[in-house]
Amino acid sequence: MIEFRAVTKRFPDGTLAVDELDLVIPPRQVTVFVGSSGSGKTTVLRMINRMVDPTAGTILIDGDDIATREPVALRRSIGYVMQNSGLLPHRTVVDNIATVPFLRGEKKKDARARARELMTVVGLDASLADRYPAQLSGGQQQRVGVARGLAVDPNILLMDEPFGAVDPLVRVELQTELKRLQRELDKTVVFVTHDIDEAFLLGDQVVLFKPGGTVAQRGTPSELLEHPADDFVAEFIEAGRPRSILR
Amino acid sequence: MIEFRAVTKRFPDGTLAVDELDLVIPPRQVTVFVGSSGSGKTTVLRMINRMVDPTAGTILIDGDDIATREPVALRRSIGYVMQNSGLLPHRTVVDNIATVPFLRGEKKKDARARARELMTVVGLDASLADRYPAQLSGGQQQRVGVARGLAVDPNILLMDEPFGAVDPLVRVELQTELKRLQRELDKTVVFVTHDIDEAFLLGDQVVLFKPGGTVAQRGTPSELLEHPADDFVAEFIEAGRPRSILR
Amino acid sequence: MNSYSQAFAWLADPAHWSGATGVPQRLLEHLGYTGLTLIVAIAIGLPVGLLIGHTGRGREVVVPFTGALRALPTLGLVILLALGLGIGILPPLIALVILALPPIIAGAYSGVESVDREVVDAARSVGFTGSGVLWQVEVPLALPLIVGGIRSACLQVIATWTVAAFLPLGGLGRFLYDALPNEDYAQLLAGSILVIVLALLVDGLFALVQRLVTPRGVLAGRTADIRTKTQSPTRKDPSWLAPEKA
Amino acid sequence: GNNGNPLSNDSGSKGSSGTITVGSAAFPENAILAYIYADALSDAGVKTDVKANIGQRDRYIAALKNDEIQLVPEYTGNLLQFLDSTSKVSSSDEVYSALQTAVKNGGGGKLDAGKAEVLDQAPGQDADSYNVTKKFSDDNHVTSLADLKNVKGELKVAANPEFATRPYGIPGLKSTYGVSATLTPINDSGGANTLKALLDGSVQLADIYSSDPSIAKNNLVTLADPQHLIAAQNVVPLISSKVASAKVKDTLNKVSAKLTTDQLSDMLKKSYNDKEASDQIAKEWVKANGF
Amino acid sequence: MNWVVTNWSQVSEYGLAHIWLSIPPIVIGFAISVPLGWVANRFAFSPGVLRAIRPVLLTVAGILYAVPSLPLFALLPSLIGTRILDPLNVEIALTLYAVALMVRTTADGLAAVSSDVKLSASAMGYGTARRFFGVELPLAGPVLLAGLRVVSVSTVSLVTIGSVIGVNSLGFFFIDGYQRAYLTEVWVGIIGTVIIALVFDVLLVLLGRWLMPWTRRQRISRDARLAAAEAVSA
Ligand SMILES: Nc1ncnc2c1ncn2[C@@H]1O[C@H](COP(=O)(O)OP(=O)(O)OP(=O)(O)O)[C@@H](O)[C@H]1O
Ligand SMILES: Nc1ncnc2c1ncn2[C@@H]1O[C@H](COP(=O)(O)OP(=O)(O)OP(=O)(O)O)[C@@H](O)[C@H]1O
Ligand SMILES: [Mg+2]
Ligand SMILES: [Mg+2]
Repeated sequence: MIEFRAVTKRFPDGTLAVDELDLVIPPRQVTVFVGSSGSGKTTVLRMINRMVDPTAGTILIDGDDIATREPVALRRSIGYVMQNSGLLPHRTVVDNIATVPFLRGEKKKDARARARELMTVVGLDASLADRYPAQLSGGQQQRVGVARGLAVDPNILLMDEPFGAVDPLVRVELQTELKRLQRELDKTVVFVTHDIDEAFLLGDQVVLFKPGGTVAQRGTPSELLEHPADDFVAEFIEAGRPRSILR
Repeated sequence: MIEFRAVTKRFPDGTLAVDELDLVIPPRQVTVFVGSSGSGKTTVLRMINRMVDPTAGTILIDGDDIATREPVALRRSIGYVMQNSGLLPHRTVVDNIATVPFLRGEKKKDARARARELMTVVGLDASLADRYPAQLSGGQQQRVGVARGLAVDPNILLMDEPFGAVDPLVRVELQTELKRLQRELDKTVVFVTHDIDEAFLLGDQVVLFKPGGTVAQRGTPSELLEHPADDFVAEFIEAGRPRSILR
Repeated sequence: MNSYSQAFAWLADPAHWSGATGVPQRLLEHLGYTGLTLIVAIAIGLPVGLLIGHTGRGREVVVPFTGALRALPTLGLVILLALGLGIGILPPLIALVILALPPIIAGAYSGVESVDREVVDAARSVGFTGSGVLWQVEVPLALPLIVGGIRSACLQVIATWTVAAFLPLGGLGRFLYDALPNEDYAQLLAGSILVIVLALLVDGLFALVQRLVTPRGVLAGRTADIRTKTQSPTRKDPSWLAPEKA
Repeated sequence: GNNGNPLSNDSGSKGSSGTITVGSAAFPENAILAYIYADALSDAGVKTDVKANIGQRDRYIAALKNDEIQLVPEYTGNLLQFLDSTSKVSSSDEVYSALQTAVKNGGGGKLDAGKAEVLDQAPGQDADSYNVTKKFSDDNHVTSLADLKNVKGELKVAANPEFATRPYGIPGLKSTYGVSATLTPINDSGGANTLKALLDGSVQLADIYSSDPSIAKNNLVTLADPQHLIAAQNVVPLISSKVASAKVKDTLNKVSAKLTTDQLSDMLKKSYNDKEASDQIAKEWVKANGF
Repeated sequence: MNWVVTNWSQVSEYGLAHIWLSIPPIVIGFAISVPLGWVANRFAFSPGVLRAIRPVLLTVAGILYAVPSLPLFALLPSLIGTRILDPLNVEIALTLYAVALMVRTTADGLAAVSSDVKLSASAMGYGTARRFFGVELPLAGPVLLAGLRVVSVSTVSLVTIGSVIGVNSLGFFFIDGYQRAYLTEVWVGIIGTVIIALVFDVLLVLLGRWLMPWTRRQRISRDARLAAAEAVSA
């Protein structure tokens, strides 16, 4: 369980990105952060692995204050997947997946073997192992990113708009794959998106952020859909609906 | 009316981008090209203003073969709006809008006055006139792009994923605005997108491209929706639908 | 250190500030030589660089060629030309033009190439002609890099004209060459200081010009901070931006 | 102490490990002589090493003082002027004995007193000389420096830049002969461009070494020097005393004995006309003269 | 040609001297520039005076580059107490020029490394030092290489000026050839210098391919291209 207690983040330039946030992220579920641009989703996500430290408030993982944890070690224990995959362009696919095991000082051979297994798990062909990221399609790169996030078998997986930059068809495929993976692996996943449809599709719990770094509403997809807390929530959900005759 | 007759485009590197395309784009309507990445939508669009010349086949505008038209003059008579707006970063908003009138040698003063009018038409505040593109939000930049496309009062307006890069909320706003504009101005609009929902929302006619540069189906939105020509069309439309409980 | 005070004493001596061998005269000569070299080098290098940048052609030939030009030792070139053409301004002028060409050409072509292809493509789409694209879009946006190339050429030319005083020429190098065999370290240092100060002033001037020619709209777009912002999805395949024809 | 003169740097003398480093000035004749000294010495079983092309006198003398080189071929008159600018003597023997004293005394600090010496001087001379074209000589009736007074119009001398301040240069011309001239500095020690400047009329006088074959080749007139403005310039080895063992002295004295002006001229012809490398010319000479 | 054959011992001696004189400035200059370039960027966004480090460093580098080489060679003994005939004078001066050229390139190259990649490296648990050597330095590699090639070529060509003060290289043939009015000899010096420069260049390119296998198969980013462009227009 991840818990935010009265967490505030003000950047040095004065931007108030997160304002007195109280939030509980239940374990072994997918929690999706959704909201428009600049509403603080990424900032909140990054506070979990201490890429950003809060200005005030505490964040607890399984009851321990993470401010006491060494950031580098903490990060190595949490999977992180981002938009545009953030792969290291100068390493091959296997070596990218095995990055964190390498960092932890595991034997190269073992780490690579496990990386190859993970490629199968995320649905990547073994023949791609020795390619460089630039030689893969966008969808394949994202899969590598996910595999890398899973490489150390973390309890927590943070995903920041992981499918934001891929084709709609590929996106559907990746979403389906993620749902399957989650059923198998049963991790605590925090997923950021600004697509309300994706949020409702993937999330056990959805947290809708308002500009200014506050939570507009939090709940299961059906709670949000049936009982929007205010006009903002209703409007945001409305914008995500198809407006064509598809509806 | 724009007419494609057996148009083929093979790029120097051998890529076959468009294959024997026959297509009629009716006047004073919005025709939307939709399809996945690399299916040749942009290439077909750019053949209309001779940014790309076909390898074989003819393209007619109102019955005249455009191969006989001088490309630069042709382009100045056709509005063009693209993703990321393609504004000139070193010119102010008014001057960007007045680019083509300037090129045509109109008086600076008149062109600027007209540019200011157009700013109102596309819903831009007059106070933004002397800003540079980099000082605008993405949505505002797109509006400037549209205004520039309209500056010479063209009969034809080509739009290549003009709203692809903006926030969902802003996107809705721009789409609504475009519908309003089209009702007012009554141009021949060719609009490219890879979002099927946007296609169905805006298009009087939708052309669905298949990878390899052929047309999978062409028709009104309801025709496509109710009578998909084949599995590809059905699947493509399906992928565009919300898969969450929103449906 | 003592040599510095001697050098400043040398500089303070009014006798060194007048006449045909005085500082002002030498300074003017030096500026004249430098200006002449730059004008010739710009007249040759700029069109070549702009053309390569604009058309994307000829790069394979010209880039290695300018690399080879850089390898030519200026001293050797000056001597070679002096032996061939005799003393006079021509040998060092040619040698220094050769020295100045690579940065000017590189500044021009890389400046033009650095202009966002999407902007160039958009300009063509709305009906700019080829030369319209070059002069109204590419050159204004490339100007900071173009001036940057000229700036570093100028620095090298100012510093290297001193070497050319190997020949019977004026310029600040005279102070150095005349000082070396005469053990006049005050003058040697003073001469060096003059060259450095001149180079700095000119460099500062260029920095200013570079700032002035940077389009305001480009300056406005620069952000100082690396944000956490994730970019909105953009197109992944910009291959169609490759100019089909120039 | 380092009183601001970069060349008076006397940081730590490198105890010479038995190798004698021969330096040379930056003109071919001097380099040839340096190689001759080195070759003759190594034939006599002394380890040698050559640092050619060091620069002008101030640099290699400083290097000698600094123990970076131990031996250098010199010219009596110019070296004396350098060490003692007040000296007025000009005949060969007077110059040589004055030079011995000057070197012993350290030449006003330019050398360390008692640490260096000159060995026997060679009969061969190679002095700076003022040259004019035959035509100029005929037109203006000039055969001697004294005649220059009567020449109308500007007089320009092509020479190395140091000519502007040396006593045998522009200042000496004025004080000894009352002739005002200006310098056109050309850094080739009387080489091709100096000659070219003289021949194409951009200067009227050129300082060219008397042994330079180009004087004869171009029919130049070397002006006489009745007032002995230019002192005798016999070739002489300047050496650090600590390496000047009996064997070394003996060998170098034998070399000097054979170095006549004609020999120097011959060697320069090989250099200037046949473009042989200095070390090559030296090797041939050493072999031919049986060392 | 004949002359080269008969004087081969001299040509090869000075050629080798040229090579040995050129290598240390290139290598040491590079080694010094990398930490300086890092420092320049490290504090680029810091508050207060630290922010000035980058412009100050780059300006000082600019000043260094404006110092003419000849007097620098001659004055170094008095400035740092080296011996007069010591090749070290030339080496130090050329190293300074190398640093002057290279610092800006390194700073630009490191700054051009995609912030996405740096961020994801941190997110996975790279520490600062490890991230620098494992991610930033290799990814700035192509830009550094472009800068290093310019440094290499200009160092090889500047070494010749040492001959004016008796630190001999192929530049000796310029002085000697000048005094003897012998064009062939000057040509030999020039061509020799160019050959050495080109060989160094080829070696650097090969070294780059070997060390950065990934660059063979992909385009470099726009930022990196820009930084490389700045490097070559120096
Ligand atoms: N390093 C920073 N310094 C200053 N302000 C920052 C920084 N990072 C983020 N911000 C600001 O904090 C606010 C929240 O940013 P954040 O990136 O968390 O939003 P987001 O919801 O992830 O947006 P997006 O959907 O665009 O990714 C924004 O206003 C942003 O500009
Ligand atoms: N200049 C070019 N040279 C070579 N191939 C090209 C060029 N431009 C486009 N192509 C190729 O032609 C095909 C069609 O490209 P096009 O840009 O028209 O597709 P699109 O449908 O617009 O894709 P997207 O949705 O990504 O914009 C692609 O395979 C593309 O790689
Ligand atoms: Mg974000
Ligand atoms: Mg497209």
